[in-house]
This record gives sequence, structure tokens and C-alpha cells, in this order.
Amino acid sequence: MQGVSVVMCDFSCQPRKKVDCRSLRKELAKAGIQVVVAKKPCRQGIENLDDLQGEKVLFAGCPLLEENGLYGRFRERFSAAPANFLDLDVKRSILDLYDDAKSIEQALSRSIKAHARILEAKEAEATETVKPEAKVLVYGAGYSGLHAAAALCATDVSVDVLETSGPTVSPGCLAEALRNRDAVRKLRAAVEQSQNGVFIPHRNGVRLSALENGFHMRTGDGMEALYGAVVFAPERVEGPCAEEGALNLSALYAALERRQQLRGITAFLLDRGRPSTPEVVRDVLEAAKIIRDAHRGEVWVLLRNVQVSLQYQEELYGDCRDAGVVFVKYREDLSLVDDYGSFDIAGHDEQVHTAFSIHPDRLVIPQIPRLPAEAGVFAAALKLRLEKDEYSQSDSLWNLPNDTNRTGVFAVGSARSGMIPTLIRQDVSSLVAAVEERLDPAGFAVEENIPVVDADKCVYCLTCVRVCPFGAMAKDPEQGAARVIASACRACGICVAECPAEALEVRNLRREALFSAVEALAEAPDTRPPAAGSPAAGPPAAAPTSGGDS
Amino acid sequence: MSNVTAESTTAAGSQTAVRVTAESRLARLLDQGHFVVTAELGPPRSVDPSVLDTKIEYLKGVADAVNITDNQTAIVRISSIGTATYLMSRGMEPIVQMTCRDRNRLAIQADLLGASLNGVKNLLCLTGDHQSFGNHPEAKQVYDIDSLQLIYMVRQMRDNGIFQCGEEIRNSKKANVLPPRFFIGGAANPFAEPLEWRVFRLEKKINAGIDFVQTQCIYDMDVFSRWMEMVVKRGLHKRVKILAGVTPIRSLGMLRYMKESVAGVTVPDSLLGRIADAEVAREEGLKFCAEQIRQFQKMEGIAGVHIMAIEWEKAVRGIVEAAGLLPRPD
Amino acid sequence: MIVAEQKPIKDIVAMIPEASSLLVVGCDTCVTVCMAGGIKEVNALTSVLRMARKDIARIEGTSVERQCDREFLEELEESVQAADAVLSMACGAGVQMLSDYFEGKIVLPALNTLFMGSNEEAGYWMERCLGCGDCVLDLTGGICPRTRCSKGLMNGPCGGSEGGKCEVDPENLECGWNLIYNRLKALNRLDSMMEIRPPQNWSTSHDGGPRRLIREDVKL
Amino acid sequence: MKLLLLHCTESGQKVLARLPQIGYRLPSTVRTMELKCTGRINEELLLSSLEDGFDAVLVVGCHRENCRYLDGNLRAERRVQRIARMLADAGVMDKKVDMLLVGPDEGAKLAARIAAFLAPGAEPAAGAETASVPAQSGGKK
Repeated sequence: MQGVSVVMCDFSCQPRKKVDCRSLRKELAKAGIQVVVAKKPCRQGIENLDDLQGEKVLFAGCPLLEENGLYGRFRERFSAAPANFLDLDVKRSILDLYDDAKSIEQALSRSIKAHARILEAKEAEATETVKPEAKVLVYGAGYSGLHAAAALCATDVSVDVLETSGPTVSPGCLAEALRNRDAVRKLRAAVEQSQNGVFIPHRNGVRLSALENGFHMRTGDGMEALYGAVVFAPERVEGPCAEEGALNLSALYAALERRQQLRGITAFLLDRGRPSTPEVVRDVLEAAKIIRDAHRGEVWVLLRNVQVSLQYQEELYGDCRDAGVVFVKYREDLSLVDDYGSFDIAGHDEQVHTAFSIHPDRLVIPQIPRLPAEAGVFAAALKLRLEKDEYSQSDSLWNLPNDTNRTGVFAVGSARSGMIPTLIRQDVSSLVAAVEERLDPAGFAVEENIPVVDADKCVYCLTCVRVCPFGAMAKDPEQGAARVIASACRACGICVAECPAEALEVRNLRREALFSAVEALAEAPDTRPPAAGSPAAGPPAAAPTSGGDS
Repeated sequence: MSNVTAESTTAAGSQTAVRVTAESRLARLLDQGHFVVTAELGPPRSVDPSVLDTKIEYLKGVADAVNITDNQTAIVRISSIGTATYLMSRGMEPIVQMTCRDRNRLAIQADLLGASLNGVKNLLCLTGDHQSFGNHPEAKQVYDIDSLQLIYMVRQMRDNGIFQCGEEIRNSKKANVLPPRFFIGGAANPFAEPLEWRVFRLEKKINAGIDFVQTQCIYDMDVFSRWMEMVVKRGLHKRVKILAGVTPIRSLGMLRYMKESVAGVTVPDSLLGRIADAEVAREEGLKFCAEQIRQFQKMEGIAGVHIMAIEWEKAVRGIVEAAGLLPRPD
Repeated sequence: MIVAEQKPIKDIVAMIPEASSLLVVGCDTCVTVCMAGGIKEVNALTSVLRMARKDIARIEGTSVERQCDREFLEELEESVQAADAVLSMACGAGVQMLSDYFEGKIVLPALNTLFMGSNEEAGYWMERCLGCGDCVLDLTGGICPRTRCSKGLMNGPCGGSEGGKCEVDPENLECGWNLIYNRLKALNRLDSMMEIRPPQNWSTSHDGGPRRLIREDVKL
Repeated sequence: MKLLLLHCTESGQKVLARLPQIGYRLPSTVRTMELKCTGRINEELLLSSLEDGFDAVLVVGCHRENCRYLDGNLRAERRVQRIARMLADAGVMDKKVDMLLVGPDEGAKLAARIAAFLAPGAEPAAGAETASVPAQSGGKK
């Protein structure tokens, strides 16, 4: 390993565990690695390293150096490209080691050799930045989609809104839309009147494909456009009731919208089969209040198993209790007799332990809103993961609230969580920040350890395309091989592990380097006899359980 | 019958003596050491009983048991079991042939139960001719199991009272195990390639569980003798009753056809010459057949003859008579 | 694509006879794509065998483009001759070609060849074609009844079709004829389902004996 | 008993870094190798590690639903299970692979698993420590 030099802290901060640098140097020299010891680099800096040879430098130090920005300065000083520099936290190894002086050097040399092999295999690379397309596509012109579009338009970003055939307002925001009738219209108007917002009808299928710097869309009408980011805000649609004559929530809201008189008894039947979501409950209670107050109607809400996590749910309960809505927590044995659109409902109230029976003038059975099929197709084209309940956000997504598994695609509204107006408003403001960052004209850097495809080895089986959690692998018909969409890749290495043809490699940790590093680790002699099992400080309950040689 | 179970509950492959005598007349005669005569009867292709009646007439009192072919050469005919039942009602003992081409293991086992219920005692297990030779060449074949597996399955049914799946053959947990009990036969072809493997194939069938074997029709006595020598050398004749197969020659054309077109049949040129030179080929053929049978009687290890007079059942009586094998024992 | 899966490792370990050297040969075509016998699987199996069969002094792995083509097998001449036994990680066709090409060697299969099918999603393959030699997809909306119907019916669906699922596996298996019905209905071609399909000519399938295809025009 | 810990940069690295805080030191026969995500670990890496001389490989990844790369940990877990089964079926009794899903604060869990790996049937931990003698590798390089 001629090309690798090691700079190592002298660890004078560890008085009890001195490292014998001379023997370490000797040990590593056998493997052709030169060691330069820096004295107290964290305090005295790392300027005096004149006898440093070799192109690649492995710095063995402690996290303090990184925290103090010393590595950065070191790299600058020696103008080391990322491929020529690797830092190794040997402090942990030293702490882990033993009072026996010799073993520290052996352990360190083992670790340093393994990392030197990794560094040796690191390839020089150009720092890749991707300049994104300047436009944003908002999928969906529902409550949340319009919010997002309006907010983006206000920041001088060019926005296309793909308007689906669904309702303008999805269940969950029905109450909000009704209470603030002008809000949706105003949002729409804001987009239309801004210089940079355009509505595109979602007709005849929309095809979307991923590019390095964004997304390419082609509509059924033959319109084509390029986008740097996509906001996924599909409108969810409530299905019809199975019981003929009963209304779903959307139908009830349409009646309210038309200012139809809803006198007499209105009964809401919730939690049939599946527990109702908080949005549904919210819409129901809001409607109940309107019916009570504006229509002087009598309202019964029959429920069983509402998800009670909504922030303001208790408050709403309170409101409705004040408004005189009758709550009934029914038992499983509820009987619903359908007499040609007129219903007889009888059951047992679990809370007050009495039987009840009603004959409502209208029965509303809220349905669980679903993602329309075309939105599912759109999501699939982007390799967006639709989790349970068709949200596009996985539990393990960690970054910003709007991030999806596909870099460059952001979710708001029903695609992200429940349709809670306050949450949507919060999300939209963080969305604007995220999109601005993504569309920064200066571009954004791609991950360092992205995979590379060996087109000669690739059998074009598309396994990587199928397994990539981030939709960062695509097929490349021109090359006849898989292609990495670097801007979407998060460098996890899953595709490299899965590739059946071994045609994929992590750029800076090639198979060979990794394997020889493991080999180096295995080859190093033990620092203590193998019989020494757990150290004294080991867990108290680490009693041996099974036999075997040791 | 009880001795069957006592004798042969050991796994197939053990050297069990043939003792299914109590019910099968064929087995009894073989056991008593008679040189038995079996013949072959091809069921007709319609439900007209007159053809069958005529054939029965030809074979009655001549053959100790009669093989009923099972859709021979893959041409649809009256079923073997159906014909066998008819034969029994006319006082004859059938050997039901069962092939693997048309039935899977479910159908075969069900048919065997049915056959046994109707009194069938003898079974010949065959693979069956490929359907492409018959009149339904487009049919889907079954071959769920092959003849070896069929033999083993029937043996397991008889001796261990279990179906192929391992379940016991009884109607309820408390009921008695009542399996079909067959005198199990198989076929052997001493003339098919590879020749040296043929004896081992017979041995494999014996290990699987056959009690008797009927050979392919023999024309080449030299090859057959060599085969029999190997059989005797390996002691197989003591483990299975061997019936030598013959097919009387009707004409020179038929012999030529057998030589050229039927796989697994060898016809020596000397025989071809003899028939060609004969004044009346048919008579020479019958004479040759009787000669063969007399030779078989002298050969070690041969327990009988199986006469396959294809669509010529009429000729059997003459052959048996000429071979000096009439009258047949009871 | 031909889909195969690795035999239980127990069986593989047991089938390898006493030998002093073993060569594991993968195939870079179908079985690589279905992740059963590509170079990656060769490496993994070789590793396991080295640990499991320490009696064999040398166990090595390699892979060729296609084991079902003689020309690619030439490349193996040296390494096969140096081995006592060869473990093929190709489909049945590949194993047989290898065994024909190197007649004097014990050639063993490491895979069970399953079917011709599609890769539905990562880790999920499905049978799509029986290779019956008499395609009827023009009549059935592009869905093969012989393959996708458990009974291979031609005039289905039978009474075991419930809720779009097949009675053979009502949880996971779609009724092939239900799919055909829906497809034909969408294509407005249901009338073709009303025709009584006559029994199939199976002689073009394996029932007619092992199949060969001879193209005189190409042979010339 | 040589043990290789293949761990990820997220929970795996963090839990290792915090081991000294709970007073646990990695035994001398344990080596560690960091990968960005345990999803990078495949059959080949596991098996070649064993062939290189490790007696066991313990993959240390994040808890379910907590993988930064969505399902790298689950993929690793399934591969580890598959290889463990394969080794057992092949009759390889002297090599082991296992997976541990941990959070950054679950050092004790990791330590217990390592101990279970290293001291099967041996004396309790305390005894082992007193018996420890500085190793001399002598001529072995």
C-alpha cells in the first residue's frame, strides 16, 4: 500500500493508555504504510506535517477533530479530494482496549490496515452537483394541493397544477370548506391570478419518468414538461354507501352546500367494519353542528370505536355535546333494517346500558376515502411508497415533514397524513422551504457513496429497479443496463447487495475493498487468548447458555 | 388367503413365495406346479356382446386364465375391468391388464377396488402404449405413476392394506382393513435395449412386488435362452413365475411387420426364411408356436406360456393341443 | 424467462459424492435474473459447501453466459477437467448440456427448475406459460387458461371460482378464468368465451414425446 | 471464537460508540466493520467473512420501522436468517450468523448478545476476565 499514509494523533490525552507509536509504525511499515504522528492535533493544529508522503491520507484521530473542523482544514491544507481522505475514530478502539500495551498497537494496526485498504480503493470522483429543473408540479387541486400551489406561486416558483377529476375538497376538509366557503375559491384564484401558476387537466393518463435533474411529464394530450420537484397532493375520494338510500359524507355536504333543508332526524352511523379516522369524525361533528344550529334538526351519532388521537377531538365532542347531539356507543348487535331507503335502527347503548331504536329521516354512513386509481398509477411511476391507508409517507422517513421516499417528491395533505387543516397549513410552509432548497439554481450535491453500474456485467434483470426504496434506479434502454439516478440515490447499498450479477458497486467501497478489509480484520491476531470471554464490565446477565468450543 | 398376509407383509423386495392360491386359480395352478396356459383377449370396440361371446368360446377350457387388454395400442375399447366381469359371468378367470397411460393414481386405485369387488383376482401391471400410436393421438397422457410404481402400489394395498398415500383401506377407524387382493403380474421384454439391463429390470419389478411375469412375444429363441440363463443364474425364477409369451404367426407380412415396426420385438432371419419358404405360412406359424411351447416346457424356470394370438383367438386351442397341453387341469 | 430455485442445501450437500475437487458452475442468463444460479449464488453456495464439505479439498465456482449453448461450455474445458464432479446451477436444460458436453464427469443439479414465468415484483415470480405448443391467447384475452387455471380448463371457470380466487388457494391464487372473463368483458369480446373449445391437441406438448424444433431455413 | 460485528452508520455505530459509557469494552476477539446500512450486507459478505476466519458474524442494525433507508435492516435480517438456516441445514455447526436490531441506547442488549456468542458453555464473565492473559501472537503475522 504505497499510496496511503497515516496521520495519527499521539493520544497524549490518554495518559493511562499510551500508544507506542514506534512499534505501531514498525507494524504498519510491514504493510507499506507510513505513519506520521501528530502531537495533540486538537490543540496544536495539524500544520507541521512536512514529511507526509503518499497521495491518500488516513487520519486516525477522535471525533473531537471533526467537531473542531480540523479535518476540513487539513483537507484544505493538503487539498485532499474526498477520495483521498478518510478519517478513522481510533479513540474508541483505544478506550475499548486493554491495559496491556502491546495489544493496543496490534489492534490499532489491524484497524488502520483495514481502513487503509478501503481508502486505497476509494476512487477519485468529480464532486457531482445536479442543477434541477426550475418548475414544480403539484399533483392534485384539492384543498391541500391548492394550498401548496398558492404558497409556491407566492414565492416566484413556476407551478403547474395537475387537476384530477376528483372533488375539489376531499373528505377531511369538508367542514373546513363549508365553514369557510370562500377559502377554496380564493386559493384557486390566487394560483390562477399569479403570473406563474397554470392548471393542467388530468386527462387520458399522465406518464411520468424520472430524470437526473427532475421529472419528465407527458400528458395524454401530448403536452410535455420538465419539473425539478413534484408535490404529491392527490384528492382522496369517498366511495358510495353499500346501503341504498343512505348518504355518504360527501353527499351530505353537497346537500348542505346547496342549502337543502335537513329537518327531522339525521343519524350518522360510524365505525362500521373499520374504526373511523379522526378526519371523518371531525367532518361528522361539524355537519352535526350545522344541522342542529342552522336546520333545527335532531342529530344522532352512532359510533363504536373512533380513533381518538385527534388533537381537537375532545373539544369537538364538547362542542357537539353542547349543541345537543345524541351520542350512542352501540354494540356489535346493532340491527339496521333497510326498508327501501328508510331505515330502522335498533341496538343497545353501551354507555347508559339501555336499548334504543330510531327511525331517522336520513342516514349518513361515512365511507373511508380512497386514493383514486390514477393517483396510484402516478405514485407507482415515481416509485412512491404508499403505506397503509395509502399515505405516501413511511414510518421510517425521518427528514422534513413533507419528504417522501423519492427525493424531489414532497407530500402534503392526505398523501402525508390525515386531512387536518391546521396541519396542512403548517406543512405547506415547510414545503415551500423544502422546494426552494431543492430548486436552488446552484444545484445540490449528490451522495458520495452512490452505486456505479458495470454495464458489461449488468444482465438488465431490473432487480435494483425493483428493490431500490427510493426509486433511484432506472432502466436505461440506450445502454441496455440499469442506471443510477444519482439525485435520488441515498447510497444505502441495498441494490449492491441484491444485484444477482454483481454488476453494482458502491463507488467508494468496492466489493474487493470491502472484502479485503474484512479479511484484514480476520487475519489480525487476537489480543488476548480466545478463552477470555466477556470482560468484567460486561452485562451482568450474560450467563452462558449453550455449549460449544471457545 | 390368510397366508398371503402372513407371507408377504414384509416390504416389497423380499423374496416371498407366491401364495395367493386360495382365490386365484392361476396362482393355485402355478403353485401346484402345472405348466399353465394363459391367453390374451382383446375387448371389442362396441357393446355388441356377440364378438366377445365367440372369443370366450375359443378360449374356454384352453387357457387357465385370460388377459384382458386395457385400451391396447391406445385404441379405445371396452374397459378391461368391464370385460373381465363379463368373462367371470361366463365362468372364466380373467387377468385384468392395467396401464398407467389413462388413469392417475386415484382412478387406478378406485378401479382396483371396483375390480376386486366384482371378483377379479389377477392383475397385470403395465406402463401402456403411448397414445400417439392409437386412435386419439391428441390426447393428454397421464403417466402419473409408472408400471414399477403401480406394482409397488398394488402390493402395498394388498399386503399392508394401505393406499398409495399411506391411509389404511377401511371405511372407518373401527372397520376392518379390507384391501383388494390380487395375484400381481408384470411384463418383461427380453428383447428390448439395452439387453443386459432387461434382467435387472425384471428383478426390479420382482422387488417391487410381482408374483408372475409374462414376457413379450418370443420369436428369437437364442436371445430368449440367453436371457433365461441370466434369469436362472440370478435365481429370479424362484422368486417369480415366468410365463413365456408367444404370438402365432399368421402370415409372412405380419412377421415382417413385427420385425420392422414393433419396437422391442426381434425376429431372426432364419425364422423369416422358414415362414417364407413354407407352403402355407399360417400352418408353419402354428407349428413353430407349438414347437416353442414344447421347448419352454423343457427350459428351467419357465412356469407356463402366454399366448397372444392378436385378434386370432380361434388359433389358441390348436396350438395348446399341438403342444400337448390339453386337457387343462381344474 | 425460466424460473428456478435452489434445492434445499441439505440435498445438495448430500448429493455430492466423495471427491477431491468440485466445480460449481453458474449460468448468467435466466437463473441469474431469477436469482437462483448467477455468480452471486455460485459464490454463496461455494462458500457454504467449503464449510460443509471439508472432505473436499478444492471447491471452486465459476459462471458462463449460457449453459444451454455448447459454445459457452468450451470455456469450461480446463476447469471441469480439473474437477472430479461438477455442480451446475443452471436450469434443467443447462445441467443436461453440461452433462452431455463433459460426458465423463459427474454433473449434479443444484437447482429445481420451476417454470416459465414473469417477475411480478422483487422476489415474486409467477408461472405464465406451459409451453403447450398450441397458443390460445388470442381467444382468451392474453391470459393463458392452461397455465393460470389450476385445472387447465378450456371452457372455465369451474365451480371452484369464488370472489375471483381459485379454490386451490383461495387466499392468494387468482382464478385464471375469472381474469379472462374480466379481460374479455373489458375488451368487449365475451362472445369468444361462449364458443365451446374442443379438446386440445396435446401432441404438440410434451405428451407427444420430447419436443424438437427444426427450422430447415435456418439449418441450411 | 472470533466475532465480526457488521453494523450500520445509524443505530449500529451509535450503540457501539456508547458502549464505553455503560462501562463495556469489546472483547479482544471482536472486530467491527461499519457499513452505511445493513441493507448492503448480502449472503456473499456474510459467508466470505466466515470463510475468512470469523466464527460468527453479528449484524447490528436499526429497529424495525426505524431504518433510515426504509427497509435495509429488514433485508439484512432476512438474509441473515436465510444464511443461518442454510448453514444449519448444511450441517455447518461451527459457524454462526445472527442479527440484532438495536436502538442507540441499547448497549446492554448488544453486550449481552456478544457475551452469549463468545462464551457458550464457558465460565461466567467475571471468571473469564480474571483468566485473561495478554496474548502473544509470536511468529504469526
